[in-house]
Amino acid sequence: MGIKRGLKVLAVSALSLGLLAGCNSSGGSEGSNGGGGSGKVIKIATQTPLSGGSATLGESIKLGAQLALEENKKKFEDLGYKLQLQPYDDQADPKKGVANAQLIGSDKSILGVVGHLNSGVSIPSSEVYEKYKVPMVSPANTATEVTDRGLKTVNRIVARDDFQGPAGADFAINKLGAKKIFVIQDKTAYGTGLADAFKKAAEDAGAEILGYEGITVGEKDFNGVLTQVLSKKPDLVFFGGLYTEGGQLIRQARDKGIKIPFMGGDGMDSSTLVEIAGDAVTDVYYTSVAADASKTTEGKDFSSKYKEKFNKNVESYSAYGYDSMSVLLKGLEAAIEGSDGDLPAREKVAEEIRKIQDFQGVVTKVGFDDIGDNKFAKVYIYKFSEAKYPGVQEGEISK
Amino acid sequence: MSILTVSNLTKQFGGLVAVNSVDMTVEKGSITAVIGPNGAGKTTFFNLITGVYQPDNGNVQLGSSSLVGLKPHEISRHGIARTFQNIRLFSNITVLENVMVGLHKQLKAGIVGTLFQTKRVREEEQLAKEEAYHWLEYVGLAKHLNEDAQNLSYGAQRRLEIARALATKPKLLLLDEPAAGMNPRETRELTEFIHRMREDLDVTIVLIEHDMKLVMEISEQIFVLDHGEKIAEGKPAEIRNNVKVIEAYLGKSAVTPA
Amino acid sequence: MNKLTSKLKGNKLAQIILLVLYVLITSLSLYLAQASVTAFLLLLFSLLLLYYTELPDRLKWLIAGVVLIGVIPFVSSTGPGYQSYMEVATVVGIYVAMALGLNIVVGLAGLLDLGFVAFFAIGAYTYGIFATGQAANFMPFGTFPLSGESFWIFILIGCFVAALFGVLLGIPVLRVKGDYLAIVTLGFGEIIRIVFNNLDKPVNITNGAMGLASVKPPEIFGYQFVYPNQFYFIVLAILFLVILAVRRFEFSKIGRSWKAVRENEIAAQSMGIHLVRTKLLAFAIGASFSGMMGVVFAAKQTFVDPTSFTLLESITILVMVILGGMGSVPGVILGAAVITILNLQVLTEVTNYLNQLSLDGVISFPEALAPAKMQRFIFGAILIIFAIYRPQGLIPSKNPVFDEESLKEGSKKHRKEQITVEPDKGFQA
Amino acid sequence: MLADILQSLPQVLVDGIALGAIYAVIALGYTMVYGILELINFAHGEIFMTGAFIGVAMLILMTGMGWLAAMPAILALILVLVVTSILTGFMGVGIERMAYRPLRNSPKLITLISAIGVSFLLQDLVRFITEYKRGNYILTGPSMFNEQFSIKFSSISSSFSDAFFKTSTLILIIAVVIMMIGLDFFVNKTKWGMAMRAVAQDRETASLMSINVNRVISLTFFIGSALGGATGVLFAVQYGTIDPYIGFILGLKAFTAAVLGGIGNIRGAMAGGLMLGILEMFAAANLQLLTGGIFGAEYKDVFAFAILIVVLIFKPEGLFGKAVTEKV
Amino acid sequence: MSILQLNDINTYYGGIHALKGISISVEKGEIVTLIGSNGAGKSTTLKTISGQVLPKTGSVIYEGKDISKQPAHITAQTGIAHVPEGRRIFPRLTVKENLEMGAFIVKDKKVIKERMEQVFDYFPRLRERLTQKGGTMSGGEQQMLAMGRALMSKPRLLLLDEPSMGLAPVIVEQIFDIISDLNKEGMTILLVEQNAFQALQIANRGYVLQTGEIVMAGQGNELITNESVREAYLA
Repeated sequence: MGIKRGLKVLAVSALSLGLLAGCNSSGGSEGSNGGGGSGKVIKIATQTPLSGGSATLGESIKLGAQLALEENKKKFEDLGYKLQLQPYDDQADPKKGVANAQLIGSDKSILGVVGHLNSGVSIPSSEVYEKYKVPMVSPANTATEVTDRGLKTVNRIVARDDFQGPAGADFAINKLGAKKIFVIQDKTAYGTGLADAFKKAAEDAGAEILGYEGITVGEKDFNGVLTQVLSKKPDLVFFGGLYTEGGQLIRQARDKGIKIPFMGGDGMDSSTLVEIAGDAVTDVYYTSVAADASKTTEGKDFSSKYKEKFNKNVESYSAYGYDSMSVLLKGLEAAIEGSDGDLPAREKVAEEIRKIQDFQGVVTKVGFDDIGDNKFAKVYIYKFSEAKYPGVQEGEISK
Repeated sequence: MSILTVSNLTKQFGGLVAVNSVDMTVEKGSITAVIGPNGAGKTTFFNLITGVYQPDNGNVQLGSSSLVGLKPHEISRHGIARTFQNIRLFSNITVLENVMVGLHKQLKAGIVGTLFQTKRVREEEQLAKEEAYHWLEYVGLAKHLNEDAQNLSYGAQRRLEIARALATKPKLLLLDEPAAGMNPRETRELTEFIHRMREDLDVTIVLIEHDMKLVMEISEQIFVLDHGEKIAEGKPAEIRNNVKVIEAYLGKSAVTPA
Repeated sequence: MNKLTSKLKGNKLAQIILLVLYVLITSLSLYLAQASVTAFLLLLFSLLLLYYTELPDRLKWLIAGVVLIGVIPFVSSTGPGYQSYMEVATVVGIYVAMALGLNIVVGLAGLLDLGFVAFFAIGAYTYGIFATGQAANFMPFGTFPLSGESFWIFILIGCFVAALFGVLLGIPVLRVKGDYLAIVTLGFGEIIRIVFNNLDKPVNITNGAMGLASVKPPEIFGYQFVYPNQFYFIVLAILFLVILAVRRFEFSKIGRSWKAVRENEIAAQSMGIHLVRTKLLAFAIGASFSGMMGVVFAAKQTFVDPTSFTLLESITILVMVILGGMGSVPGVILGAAVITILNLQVLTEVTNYLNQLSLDGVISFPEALAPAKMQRFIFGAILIIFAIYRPQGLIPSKNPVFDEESLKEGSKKHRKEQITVEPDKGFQA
Repeated sequence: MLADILQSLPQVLVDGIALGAIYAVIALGYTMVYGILELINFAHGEIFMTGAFIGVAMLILMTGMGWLAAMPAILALILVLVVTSILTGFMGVGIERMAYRPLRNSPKLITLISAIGVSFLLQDLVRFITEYKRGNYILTGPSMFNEQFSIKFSSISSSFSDAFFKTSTLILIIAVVIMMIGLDFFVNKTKWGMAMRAVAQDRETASLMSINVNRVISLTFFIGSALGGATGVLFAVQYGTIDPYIGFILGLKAFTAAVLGGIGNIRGAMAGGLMLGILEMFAAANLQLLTGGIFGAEYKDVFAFAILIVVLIFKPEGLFGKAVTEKV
Repeated sequence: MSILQLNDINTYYGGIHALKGISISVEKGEIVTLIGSNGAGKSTTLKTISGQVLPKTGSVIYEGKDISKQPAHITAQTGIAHVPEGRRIFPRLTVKENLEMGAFIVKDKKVIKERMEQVFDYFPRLRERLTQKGGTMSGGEQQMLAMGRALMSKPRLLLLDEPSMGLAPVIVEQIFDIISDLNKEGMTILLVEQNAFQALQIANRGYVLQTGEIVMAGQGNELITNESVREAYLA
């Protein structure tokens, strides 16, 4: 009897959940999903972590993209298409990313993806996008492997590790005069890639690397590694990783009496870093592919729109998300022009995106080279001289 | 001819000497009882023989081979089987499978054979089922074959333990308080059964028991342990009248039977 | 309702007819409404119905085979959702095999293992390293990456390497028991992951956190496997073998010794069971299933990195086993399927659906409550509810039933002459 | 090499003790519940995390209302600690009622599943509430007790360097010591403590002694959770920033510590926590040196787990656990 | 008036019908014994009285009050002390702590001390072992501790479950002597025993249980001489 009751429960729950899910996707494929009913639906997916430890970043990408999409809605409606956002949660997990990528590939009305946050998720997922010819624009992946595989659909607007890292190294050594450097990284694909590139460039430039250590993401106590820093007495610490650990690291270093400058990559470009580190954040440098958005009118404009819409402050990745979506939509627009009112082919969209050579976004100018890297990806160097985000721009390096 | 020779057997737990240089000889084909007050070291003694504990000192000799240093499963292969004071069945599997586990060491099936279900493995498995069933018949549990062992009544569980032990084809069978929790009638039947086992199966039996009636009736030789030491050995009549034993264990009622 | 079920009971023909009808209807609806996840799930549900019918085992296997090999791929193949269904089915298959492996360790041998995903990782890396250029970093000979043809051999190699690690990890681990064992296995799982995450120096073996990209897809006679529907069949084939093996082990001398060890170690030993060997065998065989699926996983993802093998993953597999019903093969299969589908498909779809509603302005809820973010919450709630209302698992394990009549006859030949058996008497009260 | 290790030893010890103290108190929660129910309360890490959030939320609130400025910081902290531990204490009791008690007679592993469920549930719940209120689930509390000072180990011997401290570290260590002594006294010297031990040993018989077993179990959860919650507050003050996912890793480490010390043993949990903290810190600071640069700080968890495994292999019941020889 | 009365008790363990309509009564100052083979329901009867198991139907009337639905820890406060089968002392508590557990609801330290002295009168050996851990004592000592612990609550009704189990005959004699003594001083005792002969010898009355039912009842000496009882339980 127990079994039967369980069976019933199971059947009912499976049914109801399935029904819920079913009505959605079956509707979607028809391409005439309720709402305004003005023409064909084009969906753009985002795929970022919306839950778990790095959800803030994933969220900010999604929101940025959402803003861009909504601003463009009108334009596409005039062209006869209804734009829709389809956010997916990759949970920073490659398996989940690939499974979602299959869903994205299957849904013919999805013509592009903005994502992912993590290179580790991006790499396998993009293999799937490539199969289905779904163009992807990455707002955040800096690992070289992302574009080095030469996939036709994969593009990114941010700088590669092997550009950002050396840029930082150059600044650290030539401008800050660092001779002895201690490198710490968070043992993720992002942190390792950046730290490795930095280390190599720094060594080539003649600096001495006193230590190269890893920390664990999610932990809060980094005193062990900092004790090493303390006893090795470097004149600069480079950290490859994200702001959560970065902020903590800086704070604890200052508590230990380590007063030397810290430097990090775009993963440190967040207001939360300042929040976490507090006053300790002074004398911290970070490289970023974003120009100081608060200086430009577009940037200010963007920040206020974002704040108004979502009641949140912008994160660096919000703007990347926004620009990625804008670039994607620009390519889509071009593809539509040649499609005679039909849904443009994905290949076509991908081609058009790759063709973009001079798009001016909020934070960066975009022009793709033949493997999808952004030719205009510049690296800006910022410095926190007080506990206020963003820092002050100190330098600008372009290819 | 002796089948089991224990000499100078000693075991300490922390500071406590649980078994203190005990010597013992068990004749082949005999029924021997080990008695003594609670905590006297009787069960520890069994555990030393069956390899659950390793002795600190002394020797255990089965036939011509020493058992010291062997693991319990190796000792089982030498032909010693046992039951437990607190019943230790495989509670959540069927009665028949419990006995089939007893046949474990006779079965030859390996990983490969099992994986490919070779003819030999299939036949062997069928034979094992039949033999296990046979042992259930022998102890009178055949009709319970498909029940979970934990659902048997207490007395039946004790019998199943014996059937499982018999399935290993022991030369020496150790029974730890087989009559515990049985009423006099059941105990009488057990007495009979132990006798029958010896006749049928050519097995030597050593038992730990508190039921003096059973012990006196069944055993040919009795060893009395107290505080880990052997304080007496002999035939039932001798033990009954041994002053030391009466003091330490039996009390006056033993001398004046009800 | 009750009348219906009681009528159905015992009537095999009616059961077959109903089942076929059910499969037909759901197939048809899937065929027609291509993107309907509901239809897909309902079609999968037919396998569970099949399990509860009273048909002979061989027929059940046959029907299951037809549904899995023929019906499901065929009816879903024409629509746009095809690959994503196949992807989900493939991942389900991978998890089912792993859960079955863990079931041997936890369910049959009673050893709580919280680091099981390590073996999956070992399988994945075994193939990943040699099917990318990575191996050239430390192998003095050979040309890497190996061709996709080697995939088939690597399934076996992955199986053996994982089994070997199962034994290697098992040897020291087996001195500890119960919950201590849980934390030690957890430690081993973490050690493996951290080592893989860091083994890019001094010699670059695993490429560390960057992971191994562009793993060669399987290939046979020049035919490449790249799409989920192709992997689906690979997984199905391995899964078939795994289930066959599990069933055979479970009802053999080996399986009995596992259960004996689980129920009572001391008694098992006194029956002549070699404790260490028995436990190690459980570890090895359980691990080997994961190893094989690890290889498939690496080939399917074309990318291997340590983030796929976290503790959370081990816990999820354990949840599958316990939720399904420890020790019960059908239960564990169901548990793995339910949780994987829930995670990959149902929750995602519900999320998308609600998202759409909110973007369309039909409903509105705070961003913080977005269902995509509430997945853990939902999953957690489901776990608690299932634990409380179904503590024995979805399909509790059952013991085999032996046919008494056939044994009665055979038992005679085991009687030696002197043994006096009075049937059903023994020493009964 | 040895000189280098010695040089940094004072600092390593200070940091290790601070971290270890946190592990130790969380480990207490695991070990108490385990002792009484033989259940790995997977949700305990999340109770700790919730405590941290409640504490920070209160501190932020108090700052907003200007209370924090109006009273001595230490008084504010004590107030927050007391309120938080009462709240998390009741939360622990509630969790036991809802998710564990209905499963008291089910197989142990099923309760584990329920505990994992509670753990997920809490993570998302806290995230939701924080994000809903603040727009961001990473929460940074007001800066307190950040004064730094150092102990001049170098004046003892030149082979040591000085150890740097924050006031909060000192407060953390003092508070943990008070909690531990208090708990130890409670368990070993009071009637209810005795009742707890009795229930842990034999639940049925304890009920024959007029002990309301359910109440004792609730009490155990209350104390364990209250300690966990209070530690959460101390953690938040010490490290400044918290997020809903801190409970998982810390809980795992604390559980490891409990096992290291011998699970079910309260003093063992304390010792295990301290040991694990110091070991970890030592490994992070010195592995690079010890292995000539082959292994670095990233292997510190491997080091900690390896030591745990080695300990358990040679002493399967943990460092301070009593060997339970199964009665045969 | 009887101090305890069980009326038509039916108790189930899962699906097993363990007690099938048991009715017994115990008068003040009596020793009443329940005998029967293992699994007959003797322990279940005691557990039903002390509240560890709840009966499905029937009533347990203690001192005029129905306590059949009362949880064990409440029943224990009302003057019923249950010495469980297998003694169940707390192995890692000291002898002193074990005894203190028995008087858990007593707040007055002096009263506890007094009662402990009374317990030592019966069991002088416990005094010598006060600081020893319960689990390290021999079986006989553990039995004495378990009984002493029960006496600490100053019960008006003492339930003893198999006090002689697994003990040497010489210890069993001592235990039975103490049970007699307790009774002589006015304690009402309900005694469950395997050792039917000795139990019936000291009991005023006895009930014979078989598979959850009472098959016979009578005076202690009557039952001893009864043929079928002799046959089944004494012979």
